[in-house]
Amino acid sequence: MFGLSKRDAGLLFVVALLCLFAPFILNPFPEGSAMAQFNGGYPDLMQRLVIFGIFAIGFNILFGLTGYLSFGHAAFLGVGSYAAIWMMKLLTMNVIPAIMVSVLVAGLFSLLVGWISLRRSGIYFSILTLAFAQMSYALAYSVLTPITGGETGLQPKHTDPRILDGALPAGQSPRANLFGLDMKASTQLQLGDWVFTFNAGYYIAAAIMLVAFYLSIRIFRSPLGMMLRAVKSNQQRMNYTGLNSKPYTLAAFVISGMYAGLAGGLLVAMDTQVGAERMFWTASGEVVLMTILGGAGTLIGPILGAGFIKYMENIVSKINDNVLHGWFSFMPDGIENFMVTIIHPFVGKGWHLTLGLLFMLVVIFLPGGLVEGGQRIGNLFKRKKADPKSPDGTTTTPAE
Amino acid sequence: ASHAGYTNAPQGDTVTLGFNVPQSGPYADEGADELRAFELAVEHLNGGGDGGMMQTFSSKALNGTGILGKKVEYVTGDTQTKSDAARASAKSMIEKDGAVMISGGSSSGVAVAVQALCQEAGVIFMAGLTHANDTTGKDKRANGFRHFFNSYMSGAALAPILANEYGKDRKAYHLTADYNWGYTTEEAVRSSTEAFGWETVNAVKTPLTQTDFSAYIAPVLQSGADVLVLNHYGGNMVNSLTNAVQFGLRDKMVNGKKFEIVVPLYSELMARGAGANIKGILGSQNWDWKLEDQLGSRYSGTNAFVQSFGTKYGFPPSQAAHTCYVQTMLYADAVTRAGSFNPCAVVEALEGFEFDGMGNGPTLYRADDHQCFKDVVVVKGKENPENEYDLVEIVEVTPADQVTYAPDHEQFAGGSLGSCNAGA
Amino acid sequence: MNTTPDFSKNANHASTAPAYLSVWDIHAYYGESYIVQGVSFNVHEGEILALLGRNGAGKTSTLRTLAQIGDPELRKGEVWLDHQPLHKMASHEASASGMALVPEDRRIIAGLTVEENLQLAQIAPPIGWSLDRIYELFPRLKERRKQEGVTLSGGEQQMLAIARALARDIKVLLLDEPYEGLAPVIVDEIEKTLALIKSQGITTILVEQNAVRALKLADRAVIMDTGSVVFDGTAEEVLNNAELRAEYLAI
Amino acid sequence: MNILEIKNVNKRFGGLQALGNVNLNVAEKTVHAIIGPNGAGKSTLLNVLVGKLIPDTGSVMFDGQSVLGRKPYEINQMGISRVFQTPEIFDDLSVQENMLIPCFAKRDGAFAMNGYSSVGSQRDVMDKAEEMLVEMKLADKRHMHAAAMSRGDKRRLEIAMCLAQDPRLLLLDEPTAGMARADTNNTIDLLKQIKEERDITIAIIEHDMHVVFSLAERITVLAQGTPLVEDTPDNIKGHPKVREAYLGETQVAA
Amino acid sequence: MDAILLQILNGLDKGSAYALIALGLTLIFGTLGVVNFAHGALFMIGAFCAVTFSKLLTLSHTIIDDTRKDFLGNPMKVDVPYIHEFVGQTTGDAIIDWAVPLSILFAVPVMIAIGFIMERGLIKHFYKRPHADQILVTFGLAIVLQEVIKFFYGANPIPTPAPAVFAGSFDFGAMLGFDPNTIIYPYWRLVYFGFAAVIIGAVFAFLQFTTFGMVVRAGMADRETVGLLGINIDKRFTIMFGIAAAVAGLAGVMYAPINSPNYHMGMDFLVLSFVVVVVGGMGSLPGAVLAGFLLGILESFASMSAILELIPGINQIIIYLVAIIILLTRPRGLMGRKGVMEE
Ligand SMILES: Nc1ncnc2c1ncn2[C@@H]1O[C@H](COP(=O)(O)OP(=O)(O)OP(=O)(O)O)[C@@H](O)[C@H]1O
Ligand SMILES: Nc1ncnc2c1ncn2[C@@H]1O[C@H](COP(=O)(O)OP(=O)(O)OP(=O)(O)O)[C@@H](O)[C@H]1O
Ligand SMILES: [Mg+2]
Ligand SMILES: [Mg+2]
Repeated sequence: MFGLSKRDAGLLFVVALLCLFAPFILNPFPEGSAMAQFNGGYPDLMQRLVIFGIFAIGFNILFGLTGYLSFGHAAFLGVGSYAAIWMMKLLTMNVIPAIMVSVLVAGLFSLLVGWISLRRSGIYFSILTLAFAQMSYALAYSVLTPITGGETGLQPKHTDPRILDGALPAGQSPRANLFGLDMKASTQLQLGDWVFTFNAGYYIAAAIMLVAFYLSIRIFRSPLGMMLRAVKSNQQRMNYTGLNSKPYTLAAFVISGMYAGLAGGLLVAMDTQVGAERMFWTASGEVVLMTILGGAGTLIGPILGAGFIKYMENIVSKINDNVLHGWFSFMPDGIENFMVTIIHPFVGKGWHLTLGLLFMLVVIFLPGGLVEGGQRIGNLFKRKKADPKSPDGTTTTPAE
Repeated sequence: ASHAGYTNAPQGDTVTLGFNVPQSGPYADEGADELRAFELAVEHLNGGGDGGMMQTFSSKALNGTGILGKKVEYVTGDTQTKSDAARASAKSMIEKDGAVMISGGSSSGVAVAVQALCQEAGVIFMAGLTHANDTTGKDKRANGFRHFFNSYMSGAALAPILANEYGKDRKAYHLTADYNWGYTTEEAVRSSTEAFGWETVNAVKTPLTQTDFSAYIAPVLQSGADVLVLNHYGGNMVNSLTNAVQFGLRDKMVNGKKFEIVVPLYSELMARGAGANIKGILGSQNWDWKLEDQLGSRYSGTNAFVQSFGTKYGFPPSQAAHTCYVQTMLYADAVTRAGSFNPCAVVEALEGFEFDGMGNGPTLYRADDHQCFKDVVVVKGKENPENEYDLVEIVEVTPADQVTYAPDHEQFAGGSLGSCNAGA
Repeated sequence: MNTTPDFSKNANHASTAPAYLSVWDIHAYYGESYIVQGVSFNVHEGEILALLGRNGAGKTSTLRTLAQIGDPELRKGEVWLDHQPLHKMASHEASASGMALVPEDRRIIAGLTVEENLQLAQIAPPIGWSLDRIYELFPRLKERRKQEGVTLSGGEQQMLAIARALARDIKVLLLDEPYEGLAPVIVDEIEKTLALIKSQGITTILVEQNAVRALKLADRAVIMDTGSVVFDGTAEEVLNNAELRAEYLAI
Repeated sequence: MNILEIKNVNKRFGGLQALGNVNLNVAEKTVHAIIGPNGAGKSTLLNVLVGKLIPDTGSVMFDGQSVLGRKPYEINQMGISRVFQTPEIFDDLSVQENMLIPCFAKRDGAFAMNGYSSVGSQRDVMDKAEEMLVEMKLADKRHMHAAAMSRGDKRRLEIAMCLAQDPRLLLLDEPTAGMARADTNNTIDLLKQIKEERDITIAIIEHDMHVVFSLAERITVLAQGTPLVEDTPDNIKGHPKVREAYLGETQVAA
Repeated sequence: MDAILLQILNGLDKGSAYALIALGLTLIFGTLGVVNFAHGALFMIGAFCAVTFSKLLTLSHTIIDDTRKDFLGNPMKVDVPYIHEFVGQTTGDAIIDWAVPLSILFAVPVMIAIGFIMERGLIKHFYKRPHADQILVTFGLAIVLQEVIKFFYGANPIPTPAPAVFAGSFDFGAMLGFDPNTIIYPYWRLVYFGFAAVIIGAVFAFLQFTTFGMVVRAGMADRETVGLLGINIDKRFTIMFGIAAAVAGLAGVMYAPINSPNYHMGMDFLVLSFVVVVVGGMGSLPGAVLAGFLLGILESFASMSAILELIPGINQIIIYLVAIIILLTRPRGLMGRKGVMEE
């Protein structure tokens, strides 16, 4: 199917189903119930999940395949975002030009950064990319304020020229759209106590994510993908086999830069604003963490990792003491307070603590990231193949 | 939440407000204090506690039965002091929790970003601590309101007092945080001090990420300046001030005058972070918990608020807490007076609203830019603080009319409110 | 700890025990791959044992298990050297007990000079030959002693790896293909060295593809195939048994 | 006709003259062995040929073109493949993928942006790789992780990878070191057969005289960085200097 | 001229902080090959050792002073430090005043213990794991450590002054014959500089004049073989980790008076210290120290207003720009060793 092996097509299909039904899957709890706090099926979070999924998928093409650990990928995301918002300010609120230009600009920028940084490998490469990204951030925050909006970032305004769009009706703010379809347009489905929201922007982003994911599978299974893994394994042998490893790595770098740009453009399409923090090193670090957390070099891992981190950030950070008391209100007061005291440090303003602990737990107990966790669960259900001597037992299939 | 003419029209007998404050990062403590104030405000609105400033507030619309009879509930989120995270958090409040109003925040970048979001989404934004001119200047929005004062006001309030205390013949050296807020603050302080005859010998921009300012402080004396103005906030300010004092600047005599340091924007938390270094240093504040005690009943409301905050939490509130509390009350009051949660009705009720009894003396929410105009407090680091909450003393209060500017003032030019958006 | 192993379960070995080095029913795994599948043999003090077999038979894995490297992981079985239970030790403890391995890929340590590579062997007791004595045996190393170890030629590296083992006071020397990559004259030299080592009472296990050469030097031979021992006897027996030679050694 | 002409090549490492005035010609379609004591500079010479080292002076012509100053991959694309002294393979890939990579390099050149079609769909390359795997008796290890192979197998794989490129000049640095006797013999046969079938030139470094004398048509003896003699195998065997400096007693007997 | 001299002095001082932080990192990262994102957190914990120690010294009991009123009008509570009761008010105050230098005694065992626990309990299992896994686990740890500190101390900086005798600054200008006040230098920073020099010297001496350094380097290149040579490399790695943690912690303790400690100060320094280590060259202690001083001095120069007028914003990017230039011209940074983390 689609030129994919059965297994890959299956994976794509599963991801497509997950995307399609995300509004249901992420909203398992009825509105107003204590557990509704854990519902993630609102447009903004769903959009973020797929957009950061794209970012991580792209990053994984570079890091997962070639092993080159870029610590500056947020710069490409940021540059993509700035390009997109300028398209919206100058041309039109239609997201198509914004997204296309963001991919293009990020691609060009990553070509430049990659071309220079790839002169070095290993940690030296990482620090070069980091340096470029930090310079981009610092400049965007300060000296380039006229172009980037600096601290306050950029948002579309009434006063922007927007030469392709007509004048806005009074009281309307400029809204990102796809040929008139508002990114914010949502319909809701009420089933008993459950409310599910279907949002235009989310489905557009999810469709793009599926395409991005499909392309990444193709890259993984292609000769290019194999060459990229060869780069990681033994560059020396590669060069003595008549292959020029440099353009291969650069290709991976630019592709992943374009994915980052796409993610940046989509972020703007869904939420029309850009701030320079998007390029700070912690943002670059975040995509590294997403990829490793999910399982670097696996197809689906980065998406899982991105989802995990963004979900934690948006859901756990909102659990305050008030909510905790609500949860345990059925208990006697003493126990209720005790429970709240115990959990309090880990939620709300303590959400980082939970995140840090989970990072450690995952990497300690699931060396291959969340994907490995999934495999272990899968193995529980499968009949154990108990033939350790079979050659397959010793193989590590690098993908998936 | 379904359609009712505007976004998140409250259903049933509750209304949800969103309190979006920094809970991680350098401003987490400030965020925590804001949150305390929000919780207190909700308690008071719902009829709990002693009612706080509801008793002193000149508008008597609120009566402790929630807002328009609906019990007030709230959700919280972490802005991380990043505009992306702040918007994500605000969006989840709007999309998931059905908040009709978002408040809070501890930086101008966040305020501008969230304000723009609220404009698009069709909810009201009641800014927390944001001091850059842009929030109600080039980035102002119809759905956004700022109670806190701004850079221009700081400059206008400080300049006469500086001229008075340190003389009109002074040479100032500015260190400015290299981003928007820094630029506007420098510009404001510069133009207003220069108007009093001060000379600006140099202005150097320092990176936001700088932690050690020695390289910037050391050349100050060489420049012949006799005043150092630190246009820094938060950690930047704590560090630059600490460094400046370490270098012994405050013990020097230059041009035959005692060297002085000025910090245009003060905050209690920064003062605590800077410790003894803050002693004797002038700066401005939006409000101080000692106002009513020291300057009398013009600032009524202050004591009522301090009393209920202090009783609940055991220490006096910060100006960030105060502004958040007031913003919540003002919103609730506006809804009540308008008789509707519809943002456009709220905007109408707030625009041009004059009130008193909220701790700042008579105050106007100006219709042209949604900025509050009120007295500005000029403070000085206390020489012998009695405890860690008593770090500054009030020097003087600059009356509102001296810090009022025309809506089209050049430091605020370039934006337009647009019209209110009620959303879906 | 000084107890002798219990060989009663295995009649074959009961007759030869107690040996100097006893390897009893060891099973070792690389991760989940089961590689050393119940290997047992004995070596007497001062003996040279040739450990032979095809590529992939598990010779290297067996040596690595004896040296307690941990990869492959010894999951079952016992290794006793001079009444000490090596199977309970970490590799550095096994080394302190007198076990020395010259690994097949030499494992010269990058970033250290030739001399530092040798000094490294003399940090932890017990210490063996002095550097002077080593340089006497391998003048080539003395010449190159300031050079970084990994830039040595292949043969020079092999010398260094053997020299490094001798720099420690050892009881058993495990040699994994020591002749590989060495010029014939040097192989002759090393053979002489091995004889010398033997004369000093050091026990040697020699893994070598050049079976004839190895058997000529060795007292006894063990042949392995797919992770288990298929022959255990004197070197002469192998040399005289054409069938065995053809089947497992192709000579 | 000489396919390889090395003239006056010098290479110093600090105080060590690793190669001193090396002049050496390799005739097309022959097997040329380079032997010599350890540290004689044999591997260094190969490093010069494949572009890993740049000599201090001298010239190296391959088929009339200079190889000096070219990148390793360019030299390889000219038709020179090398098997290393310690196996250099793609440890993290499967055996099959290890085979595929040189086949792609042969077909597509130094770089091809082939990121859309799947590897499996490239039938020609798949078939060629499979053919080599079978030929080198590695077919049953196809899906094995290359790192997990024993050393003898790794060597065989590396030879197979080089052969898959159909090089015009094959450089072998101790290809049978660590290989079981049976496999050594097989490799000798294979190399002979390949030489016949494909008409390639082979330069081989070996310490195993059995291999050298079975294969080589000409032998150069290198000692301390300089060629000592160059001659036919029979003459080398009898050469007293070579016996003394290199072969020793046993080898000649064996 | 004096302006330049001043900036060199400044740079030396800033550089000594960078060098000291990078030194601790390079012991773990450059030498043990573990990408330790928790290093900044160790630095931060060092600073909080000083905070904690001051707090311990000022541990008080509360008495109620009826003569004074607090902000709510209730009787004032006054804290009296126990130490006043033990050693009297004057000695007590003197000890409290010297809290920061004294807390070195407290910080060394604490930091070594943290280093040991961290290595034995966690990092040990990660030597053989990919760098990516090391990043994830140490980053997680850094967050956890940070949050723990935040839980107890809040997010606000906590002023931790140096002893009063070190207040103020020394006038180099006057000493060298320039106008007074042109080249001044805070006393505490001179102390920091000297302290950094001592620590750097001690670590160098330990690694240079003992075989310890060589063994650890060898162990990093090839643990297996070093084990075969009878060396218990695990133990040495643990010790190395302890030393590195102590160095990081001491850098933090002494830094506390310079910038009031806050819970995220480690993250602020983290990226910078990685840059310093890598620019210095992986695996090279002198490289890290050299790079620390070099970047410190360049940063100081870039902050001069004459230069800022010429190239606006250069102070924002100078470190990264220099890092890029150095890494492009020298493949392994200033003094890096071959083969350390190059792939
Ligand atoms: N790290 C590893 N992981 C998994 N399997 C391995 C590993 N190392 C070796 N093996 C497998 O173990 C078996 C025995 O290998 P070993 O290296 O011990 O053989 P050997 O007898 O030394 O062969 P050679 O003569 O080629 O060196 C082989 O099938 C090999 O594939
Ligand atoms: N990078 C280097 N730096 C210093 N010396 C080197 C370097 N590379 C090789 N040498 C030295 O050059 C000499 C020749 O080395 P080379 O590897 O060419 O020898 P060889 O003939 O291949 O020997 P062998 O048969 O043992 O592999 C050796 O003495 C070696 O130590
Ligand atoms: Mg072997
Ligand atoms: Mg060689």
